[in-house]
Amino acid sequence: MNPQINDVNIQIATVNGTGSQSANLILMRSIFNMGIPVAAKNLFPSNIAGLPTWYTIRAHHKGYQASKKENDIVVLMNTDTVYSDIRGLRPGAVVIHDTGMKLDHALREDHINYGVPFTALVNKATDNVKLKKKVVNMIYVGVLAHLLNLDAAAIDKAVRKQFGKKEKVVELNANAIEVGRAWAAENIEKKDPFQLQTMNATADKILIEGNTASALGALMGGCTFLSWYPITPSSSVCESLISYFEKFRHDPVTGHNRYAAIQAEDEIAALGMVIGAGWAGARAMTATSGPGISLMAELTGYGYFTEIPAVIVNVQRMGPSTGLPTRNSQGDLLSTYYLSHGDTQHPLLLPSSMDECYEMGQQAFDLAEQMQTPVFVMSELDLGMNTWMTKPFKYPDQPYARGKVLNAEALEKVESFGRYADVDGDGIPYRTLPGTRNEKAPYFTRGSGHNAQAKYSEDPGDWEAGMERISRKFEGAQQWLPAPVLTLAEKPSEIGLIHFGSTRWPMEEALDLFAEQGFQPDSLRIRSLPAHAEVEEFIAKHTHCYVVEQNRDGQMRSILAATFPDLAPRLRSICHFNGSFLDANTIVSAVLKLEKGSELAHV
Amino acid sequence: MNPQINDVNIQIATVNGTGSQSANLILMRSIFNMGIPVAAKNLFPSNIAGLPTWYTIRAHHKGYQASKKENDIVVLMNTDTVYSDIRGLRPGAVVIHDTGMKLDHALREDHINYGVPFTALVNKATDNVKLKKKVVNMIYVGVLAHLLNLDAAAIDKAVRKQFGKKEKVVELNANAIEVGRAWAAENIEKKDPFQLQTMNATADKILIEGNTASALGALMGGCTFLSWYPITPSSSVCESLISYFEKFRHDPVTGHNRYAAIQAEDEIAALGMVIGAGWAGARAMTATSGPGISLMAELTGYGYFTEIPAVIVNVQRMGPSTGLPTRNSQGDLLSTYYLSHGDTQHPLLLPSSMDECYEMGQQAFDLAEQMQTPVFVMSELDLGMNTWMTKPFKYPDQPYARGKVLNAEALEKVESFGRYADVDGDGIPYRTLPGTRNEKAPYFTRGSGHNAQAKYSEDPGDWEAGMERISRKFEGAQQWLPAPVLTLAEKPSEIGLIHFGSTRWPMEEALDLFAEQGFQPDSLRIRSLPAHAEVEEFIAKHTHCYVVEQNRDGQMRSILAATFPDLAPRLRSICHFNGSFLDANTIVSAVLKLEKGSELAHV
Amino acid sequence: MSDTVTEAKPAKPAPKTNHIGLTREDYKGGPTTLCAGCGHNAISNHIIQAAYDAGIDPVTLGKFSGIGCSSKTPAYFISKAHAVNTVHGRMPSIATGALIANHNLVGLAVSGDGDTASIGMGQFVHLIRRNVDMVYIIENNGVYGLTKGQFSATADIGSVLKKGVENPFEAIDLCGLAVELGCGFVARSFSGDKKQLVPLIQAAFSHKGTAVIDVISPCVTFNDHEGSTKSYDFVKDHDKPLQEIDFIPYYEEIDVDYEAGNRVDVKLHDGSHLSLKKLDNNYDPTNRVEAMRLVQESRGEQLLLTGLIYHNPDKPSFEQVLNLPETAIYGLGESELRVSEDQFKGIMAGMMG
Amino acid sequence: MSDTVTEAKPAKPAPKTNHIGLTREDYKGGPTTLCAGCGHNAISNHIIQAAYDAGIDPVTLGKFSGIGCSSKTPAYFISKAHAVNTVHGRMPSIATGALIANHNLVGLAVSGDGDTASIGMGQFVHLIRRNVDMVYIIENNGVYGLTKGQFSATADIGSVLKKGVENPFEAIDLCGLAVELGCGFVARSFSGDKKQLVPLIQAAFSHKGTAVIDVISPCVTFNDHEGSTKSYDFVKDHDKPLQEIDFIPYYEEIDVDYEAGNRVDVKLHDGSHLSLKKLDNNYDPTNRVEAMRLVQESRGEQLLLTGLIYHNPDKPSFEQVLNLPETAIYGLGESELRVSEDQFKGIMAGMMG
Ligand SMILES: Cc1ncc(C[n+]2csc(CCOP(=O)(O)OP(=O)(O)O)c2C)c(N)n1
Ligand SMILES: Cc1ncc(C[n+]2csc(CCOP(=O)(O)OP(=O)(O)O)c2C)c(N)n1
Ligand code: SF4
Ligand code: SF4
Ligand SMILES: [Mg+2]
Ligand SMILES: [Mg+2]
Repeated sequence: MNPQINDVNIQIATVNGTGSQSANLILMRSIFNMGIPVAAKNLFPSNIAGLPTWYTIRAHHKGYQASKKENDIVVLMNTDTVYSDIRGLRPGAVVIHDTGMKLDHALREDHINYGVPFTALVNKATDNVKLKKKVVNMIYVGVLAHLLNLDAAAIDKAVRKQFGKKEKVVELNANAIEVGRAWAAENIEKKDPFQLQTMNATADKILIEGNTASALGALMGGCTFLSWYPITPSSSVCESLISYFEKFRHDPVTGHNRYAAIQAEDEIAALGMVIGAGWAGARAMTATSGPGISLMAELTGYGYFTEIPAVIVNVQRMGPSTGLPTRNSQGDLLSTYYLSHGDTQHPLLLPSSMDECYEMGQQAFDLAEQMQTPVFVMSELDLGMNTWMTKPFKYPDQPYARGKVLNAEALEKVESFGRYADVDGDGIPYRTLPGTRNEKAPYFTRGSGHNAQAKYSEDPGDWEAGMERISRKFEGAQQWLPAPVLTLAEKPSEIGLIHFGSTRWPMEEALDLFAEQGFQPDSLRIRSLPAHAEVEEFIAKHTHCYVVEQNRDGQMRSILAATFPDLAPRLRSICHFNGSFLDANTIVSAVLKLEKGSELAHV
Repeated sequence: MNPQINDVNIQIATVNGTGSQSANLILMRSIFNMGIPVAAKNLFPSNIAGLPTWYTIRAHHKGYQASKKENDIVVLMNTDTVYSDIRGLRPGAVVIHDTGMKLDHALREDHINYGVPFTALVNKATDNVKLKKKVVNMIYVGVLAHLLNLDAAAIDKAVRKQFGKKEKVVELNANAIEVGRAWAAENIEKKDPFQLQTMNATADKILIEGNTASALGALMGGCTFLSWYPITPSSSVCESLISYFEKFRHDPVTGHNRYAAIQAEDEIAALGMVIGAGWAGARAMTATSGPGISLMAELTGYGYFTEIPAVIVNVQRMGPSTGLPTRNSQGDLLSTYYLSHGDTQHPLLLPSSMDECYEMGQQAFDLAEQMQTPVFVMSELDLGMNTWMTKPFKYPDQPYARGKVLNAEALEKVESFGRYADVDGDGIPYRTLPGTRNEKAPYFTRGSGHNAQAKYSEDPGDWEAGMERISRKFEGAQQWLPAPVLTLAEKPSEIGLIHFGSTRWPMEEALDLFAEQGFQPDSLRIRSLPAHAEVEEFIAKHTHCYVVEQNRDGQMRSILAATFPDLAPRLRSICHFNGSFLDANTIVSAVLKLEKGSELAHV
Repeated sequence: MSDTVTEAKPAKPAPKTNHIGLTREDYKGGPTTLCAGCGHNAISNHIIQAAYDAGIDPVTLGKFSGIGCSSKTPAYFISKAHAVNTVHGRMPSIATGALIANHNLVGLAVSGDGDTASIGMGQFVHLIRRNVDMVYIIENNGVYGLTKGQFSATADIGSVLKKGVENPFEAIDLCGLAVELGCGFVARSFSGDKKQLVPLIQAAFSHKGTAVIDVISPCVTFNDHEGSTKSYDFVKDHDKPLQEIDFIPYYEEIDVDYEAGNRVDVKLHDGSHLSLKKLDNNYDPTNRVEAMRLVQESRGEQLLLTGLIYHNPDKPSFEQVLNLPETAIYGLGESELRVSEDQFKGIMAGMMG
Repeated sequence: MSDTVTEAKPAKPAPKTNHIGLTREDYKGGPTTLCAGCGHNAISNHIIQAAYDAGIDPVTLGKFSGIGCSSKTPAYFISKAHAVNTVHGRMPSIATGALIANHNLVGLAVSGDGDTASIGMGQFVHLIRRNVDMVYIIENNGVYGLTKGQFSATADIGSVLKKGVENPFEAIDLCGLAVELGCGFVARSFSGDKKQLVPLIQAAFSHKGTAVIDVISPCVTFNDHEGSTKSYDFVKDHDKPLQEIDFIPYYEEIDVDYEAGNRVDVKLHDGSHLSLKKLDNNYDPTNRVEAMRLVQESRGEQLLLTGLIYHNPDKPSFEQVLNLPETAIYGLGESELRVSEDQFKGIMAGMMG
């Protein structure tokens, strides 16, 4: 048996609310501390405690961040799911189970089974009955430490990171890990090939969740106003931002806050407040998920038509309706793009990485103020709530782009001010903020028909001109939206792959897998809508393109078909929509099946 | 000067809230009573009293129902708009003005100007100071009666229709008309060519507004539950339906009502009640317009995913936002079609006529119950609030199609019941109603993930299967949706025109105009979405198709491009979106401009 | 399995049944997925008990809820009834629709404080205004449990979250609000007080119109610590019961001893009675002005008034206002609904010239 | 026109100005598009008068409204102020955002009974809960004027529409509700009562926190007939003023004669005073329990209580709760906001292994 080094996919099956999260983080961090790239995916239920949860840690020398369907090692801590956990496992995989569970009839001979007497071991680790439920999870960390050859210092660092200055807690848990490790060293005869060896691939890296990155983006983007209504999986964007606010925007001397964070009574109110704040000149945002987006429909159209900046982070979860609040999806594209009645269309930013959650988290404010319109950042649960490895973020080197605002001074110099006049021919009007001390400043904002002077108008010409100007504004402003990222194959290819958001990671891995099979398509990652001309060019250069996305209806494909109708026949849809994190093999097999009519990869 | 017989377009410019509506209806009905086809368009402001209003009556022997941009006769009753009313008028048109207005410097010599001393005449007609403001409008009816040679009996009938049994009112108004007529006969020297002559084209016709037709459809479609929130231009759907309910569903003996009509606190509640009632088994509906549709987003997705029947009539007005509440639009297609987060898509019915408002008003209930999903009837202000001439409606000859409901008896016979099980392979599950006395009946309805048994499930397989089944349901159920209507040119044509809704009328007229110019495209009127295979066939049979629609963004074109991507390159957009009622010339000139690069018709 | 008895088993005692012949088992629900110790679980049990005691027929019951831990609970009681778990904050409208479409249903709604007092405030107010005939239980823990413990609008001013955040806003008092809005049945209780809550729920079933019961229901995971005013400890210390409550269903003889002056008898719509033993005050739950005063005063004193706060049996319920026929409208078909061909022709004729 | 005076004109008397040197003209708005005689038009005039009298600087004023005839009115007064005419029922949230982003603005909101009590109920309640510093005037006519006269939720039970329809629901009493919710300034008035309404609006400007004024404002087109309880005639007949009201602005010496026992002096946040001459009762507007009682009792008697119903100056306003700095947050730039590079590196470092 050849050792398989620095390439292992470990899944821990637990019950939520039992404290396994600490153990899982320690395990992941320990690997990371050994310089080995890790990726973690948390598959948790939509309740608070007592239901099945799966935490998967993938360590891979190449740094793959995507989920992998096949587990190499499973740790079975949840009685309710052992059967299906075992059933789904490939031959040769490792099963770590509790000898107390009496699973003999379920265990399979084609697996490598390691029974661990968890109860006996946790009894060794602590006498405190209350703590045992939590501490038992450290035992499997210890067992894995032995099996995979985890570095002791790396573990120690991870434990300290997890429990900080609570020395007693550190000790207790470190000890429990040691109990597990020692027991395994003594009792387990290693029959599996999985091993970890120190590398140097993580020294300059951080571990972060996308929602924290989004919050950091908002902080650095000059957001001063947050209004939100809790909803999974977006809540932690707001909660993180509030923590940053409290830390960096609170003046301990005066007791004043250079921010306002408001928990609204619902999403309608949340967006209403954001629009009000944007109207008054603040950089304002909210974050929400599907149901919240639906509730924001009316006010989004209001913002679009009155041309008020607003930033809305949509951390997408699986819909329709309440759907699967803790499962990933890219299913809100169409409804968000066309959100609200009448002719409307909104800029969507499509982050794919921690970096982009951060960067777009800043940029959204520039865009909203430059374009004077609500801007949506379409994050995803996968990005937002999983821990990702990434390079540290760049400290911003640009001032905020605050768009066309006329202050009292500037108003002095202009002959007249019309809120919706297209002075510069770019479709973008000037605005003034309430409180501006100049008699030209005041205007009347309304969602009903208005002319260039913001006066009420039902005149067909005024209406048409206003709506055309808004179209023009969008066309011109597209230059500011993040351009797509092109990955060209070594040789010219006739086939293109189009993707966006979290699909980036399985796609990058899929490209490697394709290459192994001698298939080398080009690929393009879309980073914003409306789609850039580069997207059109890309499609035009390929006989056909697969649009790979995580929804049922091929929503990106629909938008591209509507945007570039002449190229629509070249678009083919690959849709993944069961809520599981997308993996490379699923893409590979779907593409190859369509491409060659044959299924090459096992999915 | 050749007389122009039974082809005249008369516009009355007034101030709203001044009672001119009665005069205008009498004028229109008088023409109708002479057997001459009429069409009326009311362009009114979004306030209650005091702003400009234009009422246009078109009498045309061919029965054209579309608006015509060029007026033949204008009656200037509004001081505020006289200048622009005159400015917009073609040479040779007739201007009827109040000599009291002192317009000499505004009147143009290329018009035929008839000055009428309205004040003097109304003083003759009544002494009652309060009534004069209203009665003065009858004077212009009288003047026009003389000018156009209106039949006295026809007028008399119209006056009686308007004022019913209020004999004194009838007398007063009839007398005022006579005052106007007599004065005109004596003082006006007719210089214009417009004349009306009795025909026999209206004997079997009715005059009705689309919202009344929709209400009648709901009544005949077995609607028992209405919940609504007032909004222009949809309110009169509900108000008419309530009148019908009161008349036909109130049992005077018991005092009971075989209906429930509820004024909700907003549109969210309105749809919530409808969904609740639909869940309980009632045929339930609401009617609203743009802002209401946006507010209904979340619950529409809930209805889609829980598969509860609901009927929503969207009488479209100009958006985005509050927009122009009293102007026509077809601007809600995209947002309604994709309404709500996640993968959703809803059946849209697209009535074009009074007949279809009525028929689809019924059919929507069958569809909603058969498909178990919210169904939208996309009416328009033009249809809903204007008076149209049409054939009397057909009394229904079919029972209600109530879809798959298992009652206690039926449940006895089945082995098991799973609310979301695809027993018949058509994607449509069975449902049971609360109160059903059978122990298999109860199930738990939820907008969160569920399996075929309606049990809570986060299982990826359950989710995927459920969502795929819903797709299948939509595919299969399309057979029930109204098919498109094809109008073939005499000779095979390479060019197709695609349209829907109120565009039908200017399009039919445009086809006549095209023919006059030797251009004979085929045309197809779409009557529902998702689009039928016939739409695909039509596009496929033409080198290119113009999609003519009343919105800025070519929303129908976008939907068709997304639905039939292979044919998308053949679609070209013609968009009218200034809120004015679309006329044939606008279509003709837009098509010909694109078609031949030359502008043939004056718009 | 065949009918043949193969082996003689010792005869089990027949399970106890209620007056419609059902066992308590017939009212059970699925297994809870809430946290162990959550107040909501206790309330589910009290609902089961009350429905069993009252002899509610599960077939005629409709269960309604919004979104939240609390709103999940209808899955954990009375599975033999139809249920709708709606969207967040909009349950009142869906319940209204269902209960008007089929007014023979008995409506039982469970909501949370977030679901009712935050996003659902508008619909809650209008539900009461319409007086839809239903029981509306708020499982009030002062936080959003399901989204991990943010303050809700019923959190008391000054109460503190686990991580130390203090609530700066005056609480919305759903009972005070309901009384102000003229709700005909307003009660407050505590998830831990089975003795008080079960008869209150029974009485609510017997009330015609909207019956609001605000039940303090501690969230053990996010709001049961010191500094919380919705914790088990705090509630136990600040509970001020208005009355001792007995419920006498319509199908039982009234055999309670009326100690004159010490008890108030509240007659309910269906003929049942609540017998209220007054505690240390002379509280009359039918006096709206007094009810309001007491609610306000106890609020000032940080006391948690529990019991029947206000009762007015005379307000017509929504179905009465709508004059619905005996056959619920959902059940009407062509024969009852369709306008005759003659009538239809009449309508058409009216639209001719 | 040049500056040169070409012809001697008789010197016009300089127009009267208020204490910030503006004329009444400076507070005017565009021409109304409402019906002649509409109560809302009168209120616009009273707002102009009050703002002029109070010396509100239009530059610092923000006007807010929803959708409805009433909500159109901000276009008809004080054109020199910025304004947002929002969407139906959601003005409170937009005003909240604007007034927190720039808390130096003076907030003045106008809404309708439909806009506030129907679709806007949720936001109205939560606005009060947060105590956003603003004046909130409801132009209450009991109907939806702009959609042609349907009943609103403030229509009284038994009141009748023109076409004969009778309202079966108890009215939502926005003042009762506001008091129950702890609003610190609750008043009611009548569009026709300039003498009462102008000082109330002035006082509302001087209050720190949400000041609600419910103004009965007859809709002459749809709700001014017999059978209406919001008609000019009905209101005149049923008006029960609580007090005679004088407003003494902070910049004027108090020179009102305090007839002890007959007048109550209400001190407002900015130092202004309301001097209330008690009428036939001994009403104390600072007693919340009493306020509630009176509101309820007068409701029972079909009396329209007008005047200052409740006042509590001590509740912190939302901007105070949020501890906003003197420079409003909208005005902060990179220098005040941006975390330093070192701090940023610290954040990054904390996320390393
Ligand atoms: C429109 C919408 N917004 C937000 C959410 C997220 N959400 C789910 S439950 C909940 C709060 C529930 O609080 P409460 O009603 O008090 O119930 P509890 O969990 O405390 O019992 C929220 C905000 C949602 N499901 N839908
Ligand atoms: C979401 C939405 N629903 C409905 C409407 C239609 N609408 C406009 S004004 C109005 C009612 C206004 O009533 P109120 O606030 O009392 O104002 P009033 O006209 O009586 O002054 C309604 C329902 C709308 N504009 N938006
Ligand atoms: S989180 Fe709180 S409310 Fe939710 S189940 Fe757990 S204890 Fe109950
Ligand atoms: S309809 Fe009524 S509320 Fe509207 S402007 Fe006219 S009188 Fe005023
Ligand atoms: Mg709660
Ligand atoms: Mg009103």
